[in-house]
Amino acid sequence: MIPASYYLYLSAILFVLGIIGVLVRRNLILILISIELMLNAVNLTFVTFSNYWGVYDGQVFVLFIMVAASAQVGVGLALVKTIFKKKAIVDVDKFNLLGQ
Amino acid sequence: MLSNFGSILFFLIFGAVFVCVNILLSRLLQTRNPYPVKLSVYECGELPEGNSWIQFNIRFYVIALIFLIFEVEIVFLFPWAVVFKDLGMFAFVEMLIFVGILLVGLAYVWAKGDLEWDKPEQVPSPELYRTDNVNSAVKITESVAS
Amino acid sequence: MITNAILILLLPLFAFVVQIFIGKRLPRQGDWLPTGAIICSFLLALPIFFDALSNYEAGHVVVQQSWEWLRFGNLEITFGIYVDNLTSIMLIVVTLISSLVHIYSIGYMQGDERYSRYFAYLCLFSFAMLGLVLVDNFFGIYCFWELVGLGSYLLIGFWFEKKSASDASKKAFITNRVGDVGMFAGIMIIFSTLGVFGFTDVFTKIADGGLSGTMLTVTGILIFFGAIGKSAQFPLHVWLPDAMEGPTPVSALIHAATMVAAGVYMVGRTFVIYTEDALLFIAIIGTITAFMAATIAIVQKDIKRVLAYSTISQLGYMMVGLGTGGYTAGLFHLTTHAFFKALLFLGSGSVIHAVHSQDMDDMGGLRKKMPITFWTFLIGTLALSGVPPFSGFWSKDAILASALEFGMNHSAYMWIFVAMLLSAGITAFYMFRLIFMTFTGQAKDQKKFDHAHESPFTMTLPLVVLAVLSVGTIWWGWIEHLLAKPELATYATVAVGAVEHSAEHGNAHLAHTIALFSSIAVAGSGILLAAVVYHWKKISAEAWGSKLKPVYNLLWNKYYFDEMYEATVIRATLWKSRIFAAFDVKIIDGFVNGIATVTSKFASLQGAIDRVGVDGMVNGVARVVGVFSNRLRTIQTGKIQTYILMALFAVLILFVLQQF
Amino acid sequence: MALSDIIRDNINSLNYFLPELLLTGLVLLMIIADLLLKKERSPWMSIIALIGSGVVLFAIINQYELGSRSIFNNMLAVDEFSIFFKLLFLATTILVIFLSIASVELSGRSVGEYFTLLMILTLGLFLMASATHMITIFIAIELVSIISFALVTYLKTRRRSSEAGLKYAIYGAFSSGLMLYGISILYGLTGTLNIYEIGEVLAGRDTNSLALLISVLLIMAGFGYKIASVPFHFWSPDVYEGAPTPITAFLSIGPKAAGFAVIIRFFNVALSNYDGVAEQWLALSNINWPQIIAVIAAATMTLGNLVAIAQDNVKRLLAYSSIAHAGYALLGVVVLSSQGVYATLFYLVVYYFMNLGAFFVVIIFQDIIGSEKIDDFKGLASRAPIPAIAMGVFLFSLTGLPPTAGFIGKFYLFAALIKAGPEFYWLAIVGLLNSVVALYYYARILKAMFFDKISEGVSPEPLKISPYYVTLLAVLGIPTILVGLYWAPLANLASHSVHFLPTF
Repeated sequence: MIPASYYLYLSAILFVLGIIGVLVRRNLILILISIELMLNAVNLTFVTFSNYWGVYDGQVFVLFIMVAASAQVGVGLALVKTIFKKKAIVDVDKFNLLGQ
Repeated sequence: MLSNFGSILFFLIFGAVFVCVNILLSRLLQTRNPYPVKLSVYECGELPEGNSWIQFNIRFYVIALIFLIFEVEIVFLFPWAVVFKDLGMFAFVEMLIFVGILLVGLAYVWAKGDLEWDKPEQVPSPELYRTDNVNSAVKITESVAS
Repeated sequence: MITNAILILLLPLFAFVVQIFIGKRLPRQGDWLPTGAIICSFLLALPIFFDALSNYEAGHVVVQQSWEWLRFGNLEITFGIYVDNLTSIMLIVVTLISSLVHIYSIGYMQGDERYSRYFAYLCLFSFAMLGLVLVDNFFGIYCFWELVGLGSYLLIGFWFEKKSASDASKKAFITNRVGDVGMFAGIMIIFSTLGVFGFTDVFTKIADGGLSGTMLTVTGILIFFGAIGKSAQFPLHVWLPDAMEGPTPVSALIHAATMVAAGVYMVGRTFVIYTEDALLFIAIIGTITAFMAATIAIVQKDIKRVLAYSTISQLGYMMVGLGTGGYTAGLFHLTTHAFFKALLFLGSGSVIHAVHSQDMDDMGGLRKKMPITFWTFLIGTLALSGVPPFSGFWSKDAILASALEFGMNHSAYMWIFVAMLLSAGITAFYMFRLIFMTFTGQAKDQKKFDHAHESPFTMTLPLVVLAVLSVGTIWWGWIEHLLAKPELATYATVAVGAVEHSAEHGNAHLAHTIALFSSIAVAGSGILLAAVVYHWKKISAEAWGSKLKPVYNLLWNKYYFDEMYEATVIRATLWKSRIFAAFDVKIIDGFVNGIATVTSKFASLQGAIDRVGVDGMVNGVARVVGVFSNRLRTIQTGKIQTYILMALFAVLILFVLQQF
Repeated sequence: MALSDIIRDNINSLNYFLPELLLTGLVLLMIIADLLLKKERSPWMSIIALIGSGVVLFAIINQYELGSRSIFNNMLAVDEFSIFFKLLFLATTILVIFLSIASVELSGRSVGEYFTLLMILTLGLFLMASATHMITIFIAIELVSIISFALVTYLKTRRRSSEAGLKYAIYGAFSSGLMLYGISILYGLTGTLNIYEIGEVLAGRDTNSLALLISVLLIMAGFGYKIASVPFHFWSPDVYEGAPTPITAFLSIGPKAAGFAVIIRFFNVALSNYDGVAEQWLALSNINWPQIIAVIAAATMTLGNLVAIAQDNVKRLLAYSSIAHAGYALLGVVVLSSQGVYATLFYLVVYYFMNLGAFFVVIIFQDIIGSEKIDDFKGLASRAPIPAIAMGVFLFSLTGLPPTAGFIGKFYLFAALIKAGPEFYWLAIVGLLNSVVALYYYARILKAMFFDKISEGVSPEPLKISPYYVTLLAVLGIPTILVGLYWAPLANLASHSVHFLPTF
């Protein structure tokens, strides 16, 4: 049996990779993907703990996270689309009309 | 005896070695004779035209988004379906309402015309084509023709 | 009755609100609205007053009702109305004088460009004062206390285009604040130890020993600080003469019925909390004030300034009355003084209105031109000088008797009585100096004299009414009952000290007789001296002035109080602010920009020091905040990834912080 | 529990869930109505929304009679606490609908979806107020977030609007990722997702305090994002500036108050023990979370106020000011007493009036003069006295000067803080200093409006303010003053609403 901690390590690594992706990527689509990576890391943790404690609410939570994530990404992509349609940029650094 | 991870490691190593050996073999055995047409992108015999990074029709995105939203709701339907027998009438009605709400959403999308294809075509902005790849592709075509 | 009490308070408030917003659009610029409101208040106050009058045993409470205002946990603050004898007479004084001032102002302020706003302020001021006398707790009195301060600020600085006026208003406000700090601290002590604000609750708890000894003395003195500021007692009296910059009716209102009376009223209201030591403190402050202000008044040339210093002096009298245990005497004087001082101010306003000058050197011989003004003014002067049978005589006599009795019981403090007696003589002297210089003799400035005329009806009517009220006989027989000292026996522990003052009744009768005759004597000699110097000109004032040059200078410069404050308080503040500003600029910029820029900043630092004025401190802080603000806003780059990075970093900091 | 019991509980719960069900029905009705009403600028959508809100209002008030209960197998709680918040949210929604009708900014767009989205957002807020399970908390927060993204970008043609929305979406998704990770760690520590059970487990067992700290910090990222507290506030100035102003007003109140509801419920139930005698909670021994929130509160107030000083755009200035106000309201959470919670609730109501009012005045001026810059507000008092005076009242209240409601609100907060003992005196001092700083920038707006001369080239003639605007201003302005003078009823409501399940 693979110990639960291994899954946790993996999920922590995935989570950190996701964070790094959000921070260093310049392409909006890739940032959204990185966030998905973070959420999937969370899913992994939930499933692991759910298994560990032998209760299922963790898995139920995963289902909800999946749905919410897709909704979030849906709105995010729609926004990217609106902006891209007006001006063909996907580079986040260009989005600085607002600030200070 | 190998532990669970040991076997995975074994497969990983085996797979890696297999791929490497094959690539190495082809390297050793191949003959090299590159010319432009051979290097050009293969598009089912058609002449390659423009950059692959062009803007797809906006409809693709809309459809994709709508698909994404509706598809993901299946995660609720699936667990319900598994224990449907035990849950009885209440859960059935609940799920009917849930699907009903989704249908209202679908109807909304439909009525708003976001599932239609026959809308005026979006004209992709010309600068998207003006890339080096386009030029090189044109050159390749010319060289093939000559 | 309760309805009356509430309406008395709300009518002026209502009038103020309406007047300030739409006053200008009303017919006659709305002057009738505040005037009508305050007259209605007066009429409503009458039944209350008669109720008090018809059962005037001590401690009679006409109306007392309170409502829950704020509940916090088990702490409950109520807000209510409390009308006893003292309040009822104060209501009459305030509403009556305020009504008269309103009426008088219709004539006086005619044609001013902010005519309607003036009435709004006047009304606000009256509202604040009425609230002050009606409210039933310390917290409320403090609120209205501040509101009175605000009203005075607005009114004194009413002609704010004049720099002197706006300076005076600021001075009044700031000086008052100094006193208020003490008062606030006192109230907080009461609240923190006793947990209640209501007067009756506080008094009962103090009687039960909830607060006693030195702490109670300190509390009393702190609360008295508020009165020092508001009633212009030494050493915070400096604002009052400057407050003459406001329109004259305002001076009358401030000096007679509202602002300065507030301090005395409060001491009267909270009389039972003062211990013997606190009362002694009050008496000493009062004596110093009374004597000092009276001497300054001798040399003033500005008619309103003479009256201003006489106000300070008389307020000192009231404090002495209260401080020496003469509760009735002090408050009686407050009442009579309110009327005759209002009369004098309005009279002087009438004179100023006629000759367009406040300098007595421009006046003279006005008696024939303005007979009504003269006769009423004379009555006021006689009252103030303490000539029988005018009202001032009775009340001042009572104070002198109280002081003498105190001195007999505590011979170390006999000087209080002597100083008061002397001041009474001086008062008579300077008041008649004023009369002689203004109304009799030859006109000194012929052009102005020719121009002078009797004032319109709206201005003379209040004068006549006030003059009638300044005749002493109408006060006979009831005032001492109405203003009978609170039953100190019920407040056993506190009262020990206070009762002692008047315990030995043996002296009382004797003191009264001595005081009666000596006060008549000094008043007479004062008047006589004034007549000799200024009417018959047997003695040259100028000659004596130059002979006693140092004394004259001292008095002319008002004991150098302003200069002293200038040299100490204001200078010190300035100096401190410079240091702070220097510190701020240096440290912050050094921190932010690093050592490389220190040299260049040093130059601008020196420039900054030069530029620092009175506002240095404020500006310094504002600048530092501004620098911070500008630095901080740059973290809002508009770039989403920077935001996320910073948020993560901050979480990390929180995490590290928690590890310690 | 047997399956049948669970199902029976769900069925029984429906009665208690009536306001939310009605709201859901209303949303569906509006979606359909939007399809049927062909005319784009039809006022019917707003009318339906308002009528629906009225019906929901009755349903909420009716909940007071039903009594407190935990519903759907402890997923949600119906108690005085949640009812209070629901009332607040519904009031916000109703007023924002009125503001939106008036707004010129939104007039170019089809409003059907707008109002529908607004009602969905309200549903999300309702769920946030009553959620007692990590799943419901998460879903409610996501529902609110996602709808907010859409509403912020509602002005598609304005690039600032879509840019703000995109930032909001990325930041939101990111912080909900952090929050979820925190929840998952907490789940790992306790083995349950129900906040009562989490509380019991944490109180009964000695858990790894380092893991607990990490999880609480990460969860706080999600909650802090909702209330826009430092350091999770970065989105808010940009979003507030870019969004249509009615939405800005909504975001600065609704989700913020909902965030407070969640924070109070989560921290007081899951991470503390209740001491019924002292009406006080005790933080768990192995995590000093009041300290964390105290630091966050202090930082939030200070940063919000300091940065506000440097702003030239009134909307942005108000954005920073609302950050600062979140800091003030957090003061009540820090002290862990029912008095603190009560002060926070009171403050939120007060904040509702004054903040909505201030934003509404901005809407008015923005519609008429087309600008949100302080410089363009110069001399407006003489051109439009009524909104200017109302603005004065709101800004006075925001500063916390008597006799306005803001003063009373702050008074309660500071009183609760002082009463909690010397541990938090420093926080009270920081708060008071901040109030002084706040005076400075609020006064800037007032100075521009009342004392500055009208700029060159701007005509000084009076602006026409429609009676509709004046009525709305009165609706917001009168309570701001009235509560400042007589707050006993509101205070009673707030103190009544401190009770939440099941600790009481």
